[in-house]
Amino acid sequence: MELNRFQISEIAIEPDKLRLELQSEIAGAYTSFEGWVRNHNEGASVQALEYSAYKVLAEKEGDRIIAEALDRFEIAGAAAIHRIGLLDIGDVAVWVGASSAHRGPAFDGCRYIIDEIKDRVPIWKRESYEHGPDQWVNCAKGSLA
Amino acid sequence: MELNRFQISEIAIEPDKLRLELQSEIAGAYTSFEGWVRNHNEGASVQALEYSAYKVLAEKEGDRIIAEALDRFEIAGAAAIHRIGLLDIGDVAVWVGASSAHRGPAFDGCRYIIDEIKDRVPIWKRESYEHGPDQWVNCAKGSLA
Amino acid sequence: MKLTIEYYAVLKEQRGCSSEFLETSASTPAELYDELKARHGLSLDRSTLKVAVNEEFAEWDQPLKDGDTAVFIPPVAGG
Amino acid sequence: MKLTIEYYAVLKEQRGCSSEFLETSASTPAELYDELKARHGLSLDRSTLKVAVNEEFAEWDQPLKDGDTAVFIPPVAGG
Repeated sequence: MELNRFQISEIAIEPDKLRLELQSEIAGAYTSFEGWVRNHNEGASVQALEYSAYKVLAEKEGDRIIAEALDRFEIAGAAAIHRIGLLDIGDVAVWVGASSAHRGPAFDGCRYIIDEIKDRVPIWKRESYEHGPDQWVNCAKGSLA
Repeated sequence: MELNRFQISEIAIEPDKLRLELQSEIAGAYTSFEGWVRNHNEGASVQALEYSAYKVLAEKEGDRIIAEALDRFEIAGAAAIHRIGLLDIGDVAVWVGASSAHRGPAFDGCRYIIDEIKDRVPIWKRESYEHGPDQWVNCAKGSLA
Repeated sequence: MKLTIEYYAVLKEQRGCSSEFLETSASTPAELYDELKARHGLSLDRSTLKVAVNEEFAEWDQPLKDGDTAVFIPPVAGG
Repeated sequence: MKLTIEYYAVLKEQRGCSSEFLETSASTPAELYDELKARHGLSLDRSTLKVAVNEEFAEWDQPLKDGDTAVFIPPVAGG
């Protein structure tokens, strides 16, 4: 886990270790975001899900997002990591952390990074439901019959 | 550590344990804030600091803030803890966590709680500097000669 | 009327103690603080403080009763 | 012109493979996707996709060169 980098990970995310990377003597504020696998999505009961990524481009684009956050907000450091593979309910799918001298930029930077990850980074989610066929989230026409 | 409560603690804050309290099957988003003891404040080099609290009222007011956040934002759960006593550079002074189905309320709720804590909860900070006398932060006329 | 006063932070330091029992003729927190400020040379203006009576935030002009506990709250600095 | 195509997510499932070499006369990613969509019955409209060429996001109308690798990117759903 490197500071100011975005990483795709095939193994479990450990937020308590990741936050240590962002500690510095000038940082007085730290904000983190975690995406957890829920047991439902838009009304359907989710049993499991699988994330996949176009890893090379995902890490490039994620690095760009973090660089943009460092440029736009007064943050001391930031990092993010996204899990791929089969996940269970409760698993951490994504973690974002940002530190800064004051709390405003830490919140704004962290939120910017997760918003942009969800919008731009080539990662896909395939959900398995209690009832009905598996589905690729956001690909309505791509549902598996 | 209880869910939806604010607590004053005389022992070190352990964020990795606290976040577990907020996990639930419906929560897909988790946001945390930590205040870390910095090595400077408004240009002065800080060597150590001590937090003190009017504990009974601090915990009542903190609980009210969390209840307000639960009322105003679509969050599943929230909690906060503030350390008192002598702290060193890098120590966690305050931790806030909020979980929700979606990320917007988790960010907004977490930020509301820390903003209100800093504004309303009877906790005070006494800083020791490399140069100059100790000072009670925010009490300009109360600087110790 | 006998009251308990608790002191925190800079006020505790200036008063030199964390609580005291007091016989007073002050009928409101405002009168009480003015009395204590004059007697002990407390530095903070009342306008910068909040007050709590019996473990709840209170108004400066509410009547005090025998046995009440009053706490003057300097500007807070948590977080 | 020979190209490499990589497939991800729903496109990989529909195509039934994760990459292929292809001899094509398509001169842009747009022409290439239209060709593949028709041949393999891919469900996604081009308007819902992005495209990457040689590991960078690209324009639909930029010229393709022999040896390029093209990737069509379905709507993302990270987080």
